[in-house]
Amino acid sequence: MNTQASKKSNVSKWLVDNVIYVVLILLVVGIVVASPDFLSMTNLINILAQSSSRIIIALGVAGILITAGTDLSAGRMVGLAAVISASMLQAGDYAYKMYPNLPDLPLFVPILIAMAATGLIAALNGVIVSKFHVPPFIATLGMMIGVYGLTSIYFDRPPYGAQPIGGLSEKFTTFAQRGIKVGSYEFPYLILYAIIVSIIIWVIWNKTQLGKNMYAIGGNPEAAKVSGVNVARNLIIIYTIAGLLYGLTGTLEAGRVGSATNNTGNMYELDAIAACVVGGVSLSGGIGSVPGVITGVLIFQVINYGLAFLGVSPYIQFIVKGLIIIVAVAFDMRKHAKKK
Amino acid sequence: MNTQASKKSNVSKWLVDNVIYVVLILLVVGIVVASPDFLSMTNLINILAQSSSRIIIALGVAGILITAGTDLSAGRMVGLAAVISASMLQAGDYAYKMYPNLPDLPLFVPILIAMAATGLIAALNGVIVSKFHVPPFIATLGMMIGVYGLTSIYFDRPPYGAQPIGGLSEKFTTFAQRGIKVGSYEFPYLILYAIIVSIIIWVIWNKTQLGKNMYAIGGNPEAAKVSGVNVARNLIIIYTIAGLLYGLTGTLEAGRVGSATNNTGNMYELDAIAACVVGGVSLSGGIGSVPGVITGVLIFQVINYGLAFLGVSPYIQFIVKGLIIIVAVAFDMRKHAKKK
Amino acid sequence: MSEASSTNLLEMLNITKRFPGVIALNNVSLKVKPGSVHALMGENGAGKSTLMKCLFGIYSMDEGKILFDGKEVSFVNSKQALENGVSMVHQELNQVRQQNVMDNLWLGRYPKKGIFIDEKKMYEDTKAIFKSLDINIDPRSKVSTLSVSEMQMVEIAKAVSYGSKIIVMDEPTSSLTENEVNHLFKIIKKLQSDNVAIIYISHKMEEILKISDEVTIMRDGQYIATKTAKELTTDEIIKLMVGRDLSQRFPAKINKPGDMILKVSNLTAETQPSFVDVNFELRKGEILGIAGLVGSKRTEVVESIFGMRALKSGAIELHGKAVNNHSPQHAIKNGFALVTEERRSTGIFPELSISFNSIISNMGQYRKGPFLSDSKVKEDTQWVIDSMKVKTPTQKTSIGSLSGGNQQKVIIGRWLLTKPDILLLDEPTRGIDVGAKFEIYQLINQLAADGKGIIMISSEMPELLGVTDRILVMSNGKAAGIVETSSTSQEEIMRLAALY
Amino acid sequence: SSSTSGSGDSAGSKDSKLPAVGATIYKFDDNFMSYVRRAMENSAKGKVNLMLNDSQNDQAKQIEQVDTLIAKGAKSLAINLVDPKAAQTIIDKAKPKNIPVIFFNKEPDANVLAGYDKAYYVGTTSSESGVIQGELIAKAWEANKAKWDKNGDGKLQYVLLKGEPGHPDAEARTKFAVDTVKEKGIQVEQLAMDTAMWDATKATEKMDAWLAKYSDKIEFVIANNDGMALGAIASLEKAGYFSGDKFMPVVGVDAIPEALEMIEKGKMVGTVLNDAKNQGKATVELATNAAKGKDVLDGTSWKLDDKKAVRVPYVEVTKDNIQVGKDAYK
Ligand SMILES: Nc1ncnc2c1ncn2[C@@H]1O[C@H](COP(=O)(O)OP(=O)(O)OP(=O)(O)O)[C@@H](O)[C@H]1O
Ligand SMILES: Nc1ncnc2c1ncn2[C@@H]1O[C@H](COP(=O)(O)OP(=O)(O)OP(=O)(O)O)[C@@H](O)[C@H]1O
Ligand SMILES: [Mg+2]
Ligand SMILES: [Mg+2]
Repeated sequence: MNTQASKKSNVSKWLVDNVIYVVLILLVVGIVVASPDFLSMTNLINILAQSSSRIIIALGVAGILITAGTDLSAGRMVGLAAVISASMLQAGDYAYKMYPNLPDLPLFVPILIAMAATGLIAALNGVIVSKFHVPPFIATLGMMIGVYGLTSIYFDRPPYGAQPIGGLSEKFTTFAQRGIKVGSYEFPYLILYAIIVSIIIWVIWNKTQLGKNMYAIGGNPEAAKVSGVNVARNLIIIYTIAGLLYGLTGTLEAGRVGSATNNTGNMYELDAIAACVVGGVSLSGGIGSVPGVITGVLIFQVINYGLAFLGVSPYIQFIVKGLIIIVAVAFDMRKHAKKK
Repeated sequence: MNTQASKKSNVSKWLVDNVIYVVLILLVVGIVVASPDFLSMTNLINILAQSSSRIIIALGVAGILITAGTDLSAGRMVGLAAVISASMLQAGDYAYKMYPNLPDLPLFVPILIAMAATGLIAALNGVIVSKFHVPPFIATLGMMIGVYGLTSIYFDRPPYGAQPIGGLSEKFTTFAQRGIKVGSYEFPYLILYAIIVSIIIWVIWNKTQLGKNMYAIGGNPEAAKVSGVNVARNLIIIYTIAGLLYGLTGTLEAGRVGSATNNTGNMYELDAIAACVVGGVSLSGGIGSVPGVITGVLIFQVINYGLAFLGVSPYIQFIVKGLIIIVAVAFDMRKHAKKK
Repeated sequence: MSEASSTNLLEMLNITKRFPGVIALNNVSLKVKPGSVHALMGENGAGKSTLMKCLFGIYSMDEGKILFDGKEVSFVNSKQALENGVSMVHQELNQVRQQNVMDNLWLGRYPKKGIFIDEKKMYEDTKAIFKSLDINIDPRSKVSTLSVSEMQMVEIAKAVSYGSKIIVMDEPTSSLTENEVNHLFKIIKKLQSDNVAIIYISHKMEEILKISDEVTIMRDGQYIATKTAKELTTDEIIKLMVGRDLSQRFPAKINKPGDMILKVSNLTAETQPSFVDVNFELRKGEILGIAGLVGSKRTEVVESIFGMRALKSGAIELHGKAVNNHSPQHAIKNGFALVTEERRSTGIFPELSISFNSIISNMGQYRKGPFLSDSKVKEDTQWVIDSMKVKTPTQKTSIGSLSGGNQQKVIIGRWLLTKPDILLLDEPTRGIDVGAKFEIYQLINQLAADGKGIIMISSEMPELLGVTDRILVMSNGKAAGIVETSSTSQEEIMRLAALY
Repeated sequence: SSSTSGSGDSAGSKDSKLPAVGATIYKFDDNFMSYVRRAMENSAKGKVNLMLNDSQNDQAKQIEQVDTLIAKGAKSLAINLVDPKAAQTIIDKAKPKNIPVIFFNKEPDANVLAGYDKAYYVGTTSSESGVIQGELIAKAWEANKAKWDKNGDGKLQYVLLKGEPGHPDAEARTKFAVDTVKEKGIQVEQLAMDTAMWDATKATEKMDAWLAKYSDKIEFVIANNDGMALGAIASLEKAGYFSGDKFMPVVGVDAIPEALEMIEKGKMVGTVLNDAKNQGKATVELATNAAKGKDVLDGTSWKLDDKKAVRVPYVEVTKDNIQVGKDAYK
């Protein structure tokens, strides 16, 4: 009410909102202290590039989390998309092609097919959740198991059986592995894709009716219904958008690694959900922001990359990673510890 | 309030509560139609025995779910307990003993040590959740990663390195693999253990203050707090009990399989959570019953066993399993489809 | 001060409490005598609930001290407060809906036999308490099956059952009907005779002077005055609360009902028991009240009109044309708006901003191509804040941190933005202070004068008599009659309400 | 008195006249095992009713599948263990019912095998793939030392991508590959070793970090399987390797088609082929004989060694003998 109070509130709100950024900075500082040569352009580019496809999947998952849902099938959909797009983008002269007679397709065709497949499955998730009232956890758990079966059937086919789908065409690997040369550095296109997707999602969340409805559904579904929000339709759209993002992620993963198997994407959903929560998305819905999600993913990737870079022994890596996740969120949660 | 209304509500409540039992029966009938020889004592015993350790872990997870929490670290704790108990229960003459000089311990010592370890870790989960206000999803995700690291370090030790811990003493394998002979059948002790644990947990949930508090904390934590319930202490105890159950499960798994690795128990938590939800435990807390959880586990196990028994091809099994989970819960959820 | 403490049971001295961005309590004092009913009055957001939460150990105060029974106390949690003779009926219903009545009543202090809970004792003790308070609820019924007023009575019984020296009642009557209010007053009198002190918070003026011995008034987190009830009148209380004269409780009527716009005929709900065969008409510019006892299905009638519930039969005609509201969405499109009864569960988005809460029903208006126009959103939010006089630091403040009354104002503002033809209001002034009530009545009046049709459910008889043109009285799911407000009486309405 | 129903009525079988053989694969979509599986299916056609199960890398699940197979009336079992130490438990289930067990691909302890007269093993020794990978590394290093020893210190500086920690293959390959190189008298230095969980994506990312940290100090990349080797190659390519004269020796295990392609393109030095066809064939032939109550070697050309094992050797695959690898996929 009075300006002094609101100014104070702004400052404290700023601090509260920025705990996760502080965590990120502290992490980087910590690693740099342990190994000063961590501070290099190459490492920065590597971390950003590795975060890129994770940001895309995390943004999809985040939308669903904001509606108070969850998506355990995200990782398996990434796998499905990876396998589909890789199978259609093998180099013409590759000896072990899945479709030996497939002509050389323009890049966007397999990508769109993969995205359509995952979009459709995700829409089905949305229908199951919103029309049949199956809790999202169960709906997407069932879908996670089912999609894995589907992917495996597609993947494990004669003549070559369960072999990684490799021999990807050069235009595909260029699309996912190369970048823009700036001086002696190459900024991967991947980063660019993540930025574009982030902007689009930011606009949807903040500037469109769909975005407002998404927050409303997560914040109070009953109130949303009374306020005239078509909850089912909006949920289905939000799940579908997530599915499209998984499809894109899957394609990029196949291209980035140069091959795909039915296990590609396994457990990505857990990382994505965790990154969202670390980034301030509330699992009970209604709260979350695009910069938060991006920061969450970066925190995870800095941990992953940093520990490998430091050469920490694998077992210790697990322990340290587990600890950092808990401590970071505990730190962040102090804002909710009701100031009594 | 008026008797007619409450009678009607009783009947409808009975039906609503029993949808899952109907699902279970339908499943069995379906499998029997497909393959009449499914209906045998051997299959029944097999399914019950296979469900036993899953029931124990599921009951631990269910308690936490009822407080509106979750536990992703359950599976990894099972692994830790399995490795600990196996390492202390190797046969005296086994060539690759982890502790070559360890005397022959009475069975209960390693079991108690394993349970103490997981109980302690679970208590830590409880502290992190209740005192530091870290959302259970994140707290236990961090713990899941950390415990895996811990188990691996314990497991991967000189002189033999990361080798499965085998050569278990006969008293241990008897404890977990044998049973009571009745006529030509052998009823595994495992079933007995599961029954005993179920009864204990049923008593705790329904007859003690802790149990009532558990439901209250999950149903409305504010109400519990203002009524003078020490929410933090109760949560810590509930997590600890779950931890003890994971410890027991881990020991039984090691004994049942005859060996243990750091991968034992991987992903058990997901199956346990899913079984709880199928069995009517609400992920938003406050709702759940012991018979429900048991039925949920049995449904899963009948699916698993039944599909394998029918000889359904493995990849198709995934698809069918995913479908059944979704359909069963959709069926069950009709009670919530607000009949307005 | 030391002299005073010998006569007072409770002294809260110079309490200050700050929240991020808000000073909720600024140097507030409160002194309560044993065996007295001490009313705590103030507008929405004055800090009444916050003060009580500081006492009860839910919040810790930043400054000040509390003397209770002669000793300085500072409860760190509710358990301590309860154990030391302070109990509280909370403003928001705090119950575990999945559990039964007696589980809720004994939560935190179950009777035990060894390590097990003594269910039999629990049942009998509950029965005994209910009997002594003349409450007729089965201790074994699930809380979720109770009506809101029954839940409230259970809460009151629970607070009483601690045998405390002081009981705080934060708006205990906001969801009670006349009969139950009288019932509560009887309970309070009985407690008084046992030398129990009551701190009583309410926005219902009639109650305050009826039962209280002393009144403390707060405004904007500040202490204003403490007076004995005898030396006060309603108008004086209002003046102290609002800080200015408020000569009337109800604004002069300026609306002139015109032609019929809404005709409801033979409306029967799909799922019974519910309402049957409800008929009424609503004219342009008319305010139609709906009276009835709790459980008379008033809420279900308006929710059905708004498309939230399925109808078995009946017709709704708007401007002479049949409308079919399958869902709130259709209803909104057809020009209906509904302010629901339960603000917390179906009204607000607690974590989200005032801006968001204002515009959510009216999103179509802000679309510029695929996007939303920020400036228009800002403009409309400001309109809600200004015209509804919402007390808030910014548009971005989350609605959950506002006081209940201010939340309600935002919700009404939300619906006014949709420019409805028919405005359905279900207990629109529940938990709202007199000043704000007056503003809302004025608004309703103005809207009617602008030619809108208004239906307003209320359990407050004076309000219905003061604001409406006609009153439909519901009784047990049936329309018991429609009366002209100008020529009816409280007695006639009560008689109709009890007809079936 | 067995509780299982009489002979020849196993549910869901296409041809209930054939003897039933119950089989478990430790993980259906394992590159190598998918070939073994195909070989098994081919050999079984028309001779035996092969009931295949996917143990999903979970030993507890496999134990349960064995229960199911016995309940379904399997006359013999062909078991690809998840965890080699669990063999005793499986024997404990089969022995009372007098059901023969053919373990394949993952070798149980010799004394366990010796404890049941109807238990046999078909496959290799787990350590052998590591040993052959080590020999391959040593040979290649000696041949190209001049070019590959970038810092000229005579030591082989390597990074190692390990499979899932605790997985018997991961552990054996890690240990024996490096030990074998050392035994050949080559000095080695481990720059980094980390688990990529058999996963190409994780391997790419670990390799990214290592390249950033060690850049041209790395002289050799050893991967526990071809999948991770491919992941490492993707990272190396991004860093400019394999174009111009920038080269990095990479080795894996499995000889998957994609790896053969990489070897041909010169992006990979070599891999180790496990003879899937013969492993699958031998397993089914022994299991079929066992199911019929015949001597397991009856009518076959296989030989048992002193540990009741039929040994099918690993083969190293490099550019020189690439056809051996390709033939495996014919
Ligand atoms: N947890 C909180 N966080 C931030 N601000 C709060 C919190 N609780 C209360 N406030 C603020 O403190 C002030 C006093 O609120 P309080 O609930 O005590 O009012 P009240 O007098 O009880 O009003 P009402 O009659 O509407 O219940 C309000 O401005 C409110 O917004
Ligand atoms: N037994 C019950 N179980 C669940 N909800 C109930 C039950 N009885 C009533 N309700 C809910 O309480 C609300 C009020 O019910 P009802 O329409 O019967 O009362 P009312 O006459 O509108 O009273 P008021 O307007 O004072 O709330 C409705 O939303 C209804 O769904
Ligand atoms: Mg209040
Ligand atoms: Mg060197």
